[in-house]
Amino acid sequence: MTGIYLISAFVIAGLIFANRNSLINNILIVIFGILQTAFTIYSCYHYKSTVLEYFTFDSLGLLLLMTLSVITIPALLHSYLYIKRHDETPSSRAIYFAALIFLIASITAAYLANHIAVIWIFTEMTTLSASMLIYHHRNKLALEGTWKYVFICAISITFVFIGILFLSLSLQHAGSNDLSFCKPDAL
Amino acid sequence: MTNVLLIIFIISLLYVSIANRIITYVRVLALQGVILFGVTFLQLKDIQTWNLVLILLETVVFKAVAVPMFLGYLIKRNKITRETEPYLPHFISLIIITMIVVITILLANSIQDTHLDKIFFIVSLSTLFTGLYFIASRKKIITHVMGYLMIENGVFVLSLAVGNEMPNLVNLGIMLDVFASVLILGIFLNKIGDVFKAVDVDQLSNLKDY
Amino acid sequence: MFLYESNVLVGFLLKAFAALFFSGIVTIPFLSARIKPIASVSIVFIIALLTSVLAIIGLKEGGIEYPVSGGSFFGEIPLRIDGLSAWFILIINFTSITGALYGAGYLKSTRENLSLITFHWILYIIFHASMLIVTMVQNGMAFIVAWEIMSLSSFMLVLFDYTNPKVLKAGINYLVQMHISVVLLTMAFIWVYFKTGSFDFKKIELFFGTNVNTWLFLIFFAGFGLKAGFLGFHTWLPLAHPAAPSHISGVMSGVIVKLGIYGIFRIITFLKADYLVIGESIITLSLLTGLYGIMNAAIHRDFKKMLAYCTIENIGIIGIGTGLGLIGIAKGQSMLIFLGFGGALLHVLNHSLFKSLLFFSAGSVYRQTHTRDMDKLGGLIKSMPETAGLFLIGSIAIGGIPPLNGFISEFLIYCGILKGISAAGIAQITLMIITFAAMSIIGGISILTFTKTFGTVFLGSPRQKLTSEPAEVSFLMLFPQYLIVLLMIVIAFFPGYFVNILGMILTVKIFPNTGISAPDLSGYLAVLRNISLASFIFVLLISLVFIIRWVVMRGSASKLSATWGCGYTAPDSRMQYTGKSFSKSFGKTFNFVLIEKKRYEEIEREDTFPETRKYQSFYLDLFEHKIINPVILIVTRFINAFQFVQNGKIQAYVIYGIVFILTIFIGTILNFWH
Amino acid sequence: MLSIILILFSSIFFAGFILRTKSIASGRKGPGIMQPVKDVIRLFKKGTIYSETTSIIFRIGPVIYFSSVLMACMVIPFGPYKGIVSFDGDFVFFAYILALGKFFSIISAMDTGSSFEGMGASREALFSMFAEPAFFILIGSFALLTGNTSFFDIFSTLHLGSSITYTLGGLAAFVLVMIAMIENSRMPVDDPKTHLELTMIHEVMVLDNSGFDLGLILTAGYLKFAMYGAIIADFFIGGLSVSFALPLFLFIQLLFAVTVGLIESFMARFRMNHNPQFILALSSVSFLIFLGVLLVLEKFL
Repeated sequence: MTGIYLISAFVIAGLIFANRNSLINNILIVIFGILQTAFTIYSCYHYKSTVLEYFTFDSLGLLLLMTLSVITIPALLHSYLYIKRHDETPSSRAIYFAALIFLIASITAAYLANHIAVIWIFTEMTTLSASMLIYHHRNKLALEGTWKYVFICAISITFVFIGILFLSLSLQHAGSNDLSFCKPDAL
Repeated sequence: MTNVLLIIFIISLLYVSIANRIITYVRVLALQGVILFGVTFLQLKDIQTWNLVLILLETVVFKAVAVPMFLGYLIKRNKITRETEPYLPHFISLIIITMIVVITILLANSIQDTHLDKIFFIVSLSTLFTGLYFIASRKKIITHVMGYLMIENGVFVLSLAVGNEMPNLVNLGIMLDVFASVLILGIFLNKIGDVFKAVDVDQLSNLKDY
Repeated sequence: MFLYESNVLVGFLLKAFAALFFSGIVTIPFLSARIKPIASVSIVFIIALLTSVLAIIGLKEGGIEYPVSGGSFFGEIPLRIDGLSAWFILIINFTSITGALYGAGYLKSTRENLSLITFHWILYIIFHASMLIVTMVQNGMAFIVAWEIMSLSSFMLVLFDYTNPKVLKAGINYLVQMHISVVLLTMAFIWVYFKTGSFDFKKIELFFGTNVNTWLFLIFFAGFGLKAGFLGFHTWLPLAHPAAPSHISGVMSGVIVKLGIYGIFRIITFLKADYLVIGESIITLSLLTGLYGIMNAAIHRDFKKMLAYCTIENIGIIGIGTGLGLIGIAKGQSMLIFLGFGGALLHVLNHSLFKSLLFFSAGSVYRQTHTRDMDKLGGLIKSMPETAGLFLIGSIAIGGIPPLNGFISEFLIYCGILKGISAAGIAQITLMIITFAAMSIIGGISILTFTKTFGTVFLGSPRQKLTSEPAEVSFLMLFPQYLIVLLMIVIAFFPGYFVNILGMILTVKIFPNTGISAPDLSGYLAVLRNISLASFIFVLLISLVFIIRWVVMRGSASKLSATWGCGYTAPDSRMQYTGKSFSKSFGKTFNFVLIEKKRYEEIEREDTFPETRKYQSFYLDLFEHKIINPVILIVTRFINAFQFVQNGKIQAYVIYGIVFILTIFIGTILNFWH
Repeated sequence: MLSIILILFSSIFFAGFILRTKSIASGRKGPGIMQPVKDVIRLFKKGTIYSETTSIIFRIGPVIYFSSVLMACMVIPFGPYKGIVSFDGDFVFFAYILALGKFFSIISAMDTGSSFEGMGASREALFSMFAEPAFFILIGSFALLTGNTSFFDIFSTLHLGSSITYTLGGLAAFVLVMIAMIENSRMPVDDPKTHLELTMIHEVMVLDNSGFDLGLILTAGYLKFAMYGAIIADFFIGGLSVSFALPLFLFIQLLFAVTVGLIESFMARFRMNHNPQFILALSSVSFLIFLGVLLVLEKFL
């Protein structure tokens, strides 16, 4: 299910990006909303199980995921209304929703990941998609905001990477080589 | 030999601290790419061949050639003036960077870890702080980007220190390099140069709390 | 320590000292104006002679102990003269004698103001005696009293020119800072008293043996450091030194400041632990002190202020030596201990010599020209050749340049650093190499400073017309300076003797406490012999080149002409490079330490024809203006909030009393205090 | 004793080689190798003109400057032979005796009361002050490496064996070449051959000197070059026997002279206010040599 969720979320994002029809767009958004909800419910039933080797439904992840899903629905709705009221062009609308869905899916994956490197990769992806969202208006202020966001995030991600390196060093010191949070058998 | 290369790497930091022209920064970044290529070649003996080839390609093609060329293109395209315009005089920059190196030496010594090659640690940490200092002390946005690239080089050096045991971390580092550089430079190329005519960071201060 | 409990000679000398001191103070006011200086100088001289004999006995026998009854208040005051005291006593005596001689000449023109002169000479004697007592007594309470007398008498000596408001301000600043020092020292002694039940210095050792060393040492260091002028504690020096008459500045800079060093040394001999951390912190602080002092010295144009900052620099060098010695104790390296402490103590002597020499010759310049601004002077070497020569010798010596004495002590410290490099952990190695570089840069800046001062004051042509034509000063003022130069040359060319004495002092004083056996000095004595040999060779070389020059140039023509002005036909003496311009680029390079302020009027749009304008540029002390003054400002503002309490109404004051009494009363009734 | 003879010998040709390199690089034939020496001899024979402003300082300045350089040369060893003066910590003496010469050359420039010479004097003091720590850190690092503290002991026990020590030797040679250039106020810092307004350090300090005194100052300059050349050579010939060391010494001196000539031909002078940071960069490079020494000594764990 996790794999299906991720793949379909990214596929939906891709479809929205490619599509220019407003009806199909809305349908896809609704599908994603349902998918997100369904996945949340699914994960609640698989508490403490590990899937695809790198994802674990642990309690912290679940809590955050539920919060995310609760926010997702009004966020999608609000985005829909906002885009509609501002008479956006189809292409900008497509980019907006694609980025939004991409962002939500990346956040979901980052919450559930149990390996620090995987989290790090998904965090980078959130940076990418969020910067697209910030640049939505394409004016001078938006550009400034995007630049600042991207630059600071890039530096912060670099620091996270340094942290991972240090962690791996100290793990070597302790005689281990594994960067995941919890062993599957510990659950 | 690795140590020699790394010492040259630190010299490049000192050189960059007193450089007057932006093009010198670009050249130093290219030089650092080449040095990293050499270090990778000498250091990563134990990993798989294709992985090593990937890393080597990344250092030599991406760090030593592509990014510097791209930067040079940016400077030309956006008509960035050639002076570096630091907030602080070069003299102080030099003192500060020397201090950074000295402090990292002392810091490195205080760490009791036999797994860590100290010279890698010193070089990467001083590069990291130098990059941060660059970002903090230079006026132009493009020099910020260069400071960031320098930080990445430093991180890459650190990842090489553990590269033999965990090659996937080096790969991650490369991913970070490509991702962030492309993102940042892409934004720069497409937008900032067009929208803001004179690219000083002072212009990017409209978003704040009033 | 060899005890000399009730030696007849020692007792006699001490009693003679006391008798002479009191009789001198009493008789001086009744002497005629002509005899006053002679009498005072001879009293200072005889006191110096008596105490020097004591010091030499102390050195020879390894220490004198002579308990004096201090009545019920002090209890028994032990007078101890060990090697360390003896070294400082000898330094104090030499500088005080030369200072008194120079002062007798310096004050000749102010003879009409009789009461002022009387006061001055009485204070000078008190000052000299109190300094000697400070180095002798080893009872905390008596020490503080002597210290206080010394501070007060030097304060009043600074105020010689009391009508000048600037002098008054500097004097008050000095007084306040010295009392902060006294408070800190009192705190430290009381702490020891509470822990051990005695004011005797020996009990400090007991304290250090049973408690954590760092904190008490820190208080002592702050107290003595204020006197010595370490960085952060230095702000009184550049104010007080220019304000005082030159012979007083010479003695103050040469000796009083060194008593701070004496105190720190004294406490170090009692230390029992934490040598490494204390040593490293002292080195770091001293490094900054040295750099800061000399950087400021390089830019100031008031030559006495310049000398004051230069004193701060030399304190830094002494501190570096002290820190090295402490690291040596921590690492158990006897050679490093010797080189560090020995270098520091020798530099104490050297600095007292060349700094008083410089202050004296600078004083001569001031006496003849009545200005301390070097940019108003120039070409004085023609009218005051001897003073110029003396100043030149002092400048070379203070830069630590061979073949003069400054090199010897700096060389010992350099050797100490080199010793320390090869045997410690990486943090110490790095600290050493930084110290090494900093010492060299200090040397470089001091060359810049003194070429600037000598060049602008004595060389070139006069920059301004002076009110009176300067002439060479009297022999009475020159004689003590020649005396100092003589001793300097002796130290420079025969350092082995002094190093031997230092070795003796350290062997008795430092090594027994630490359990480290004394080093074999023969290696370094050979090195020092080599240095003096090299100096001789150098002197010979110079004379040889001179002879060759004389022989070659005998036949050829030589003529006088105007300075080559690069084609400019109307040269003016005001076009010469000034002190300000000489150090301008230096000041600009280090503008993050040296704050330059400019005062001028901008040319307005209406000013069609520019009139004569004034442009002024001066430097501020970073610590005073960026750290101390803002803090004082904040404190003042906070305290000003309570101004309403002091409102000048008598009723309010009565009410305060009533409120206070009521509080006590009610509090007692309600049992607040139990 | 051998070392001072060698230094004197190479100083005769040094300036000639520099000039020849420069003229070849600019496509000219150039004067003979001995021309600078002939110039000096001609100056020795000439009469002198003194400024009316000057005092005794101006007359003794050049003599002391020259003697100090000669004295400093005496400290330098040659391979297996000690210098005339050699003791523990003699390099401190070396640096400070040079400082004495500088002191007198500066004040004798101040003695003329000329604005130009004051400017030169001020800059000479400033720049040589910045160059001091580079030299001290450099020699201090090698003292740490070899555990000895005199020039002779340092050089005779210095073994360049691994790649890192060669790097250190190369860096040290670079720093010393640059220090020599600064001490002589040559190319990257100052251009001795330009017009007066542009030549602002050493040459402008000696504007008023003439005849024998000027000859002494020029000779001292050549000696200084040969002296630094000898130090650089000593880094590489320390352990060798005389038959190898002697040609290598002369070769390194020649190489140094040619390098100086090439630098002067192909580099532009820095802006005056960029000089401090350049000179301080030398200290930072010396610091890296220190770091390298720490690596060689395996002080890092």
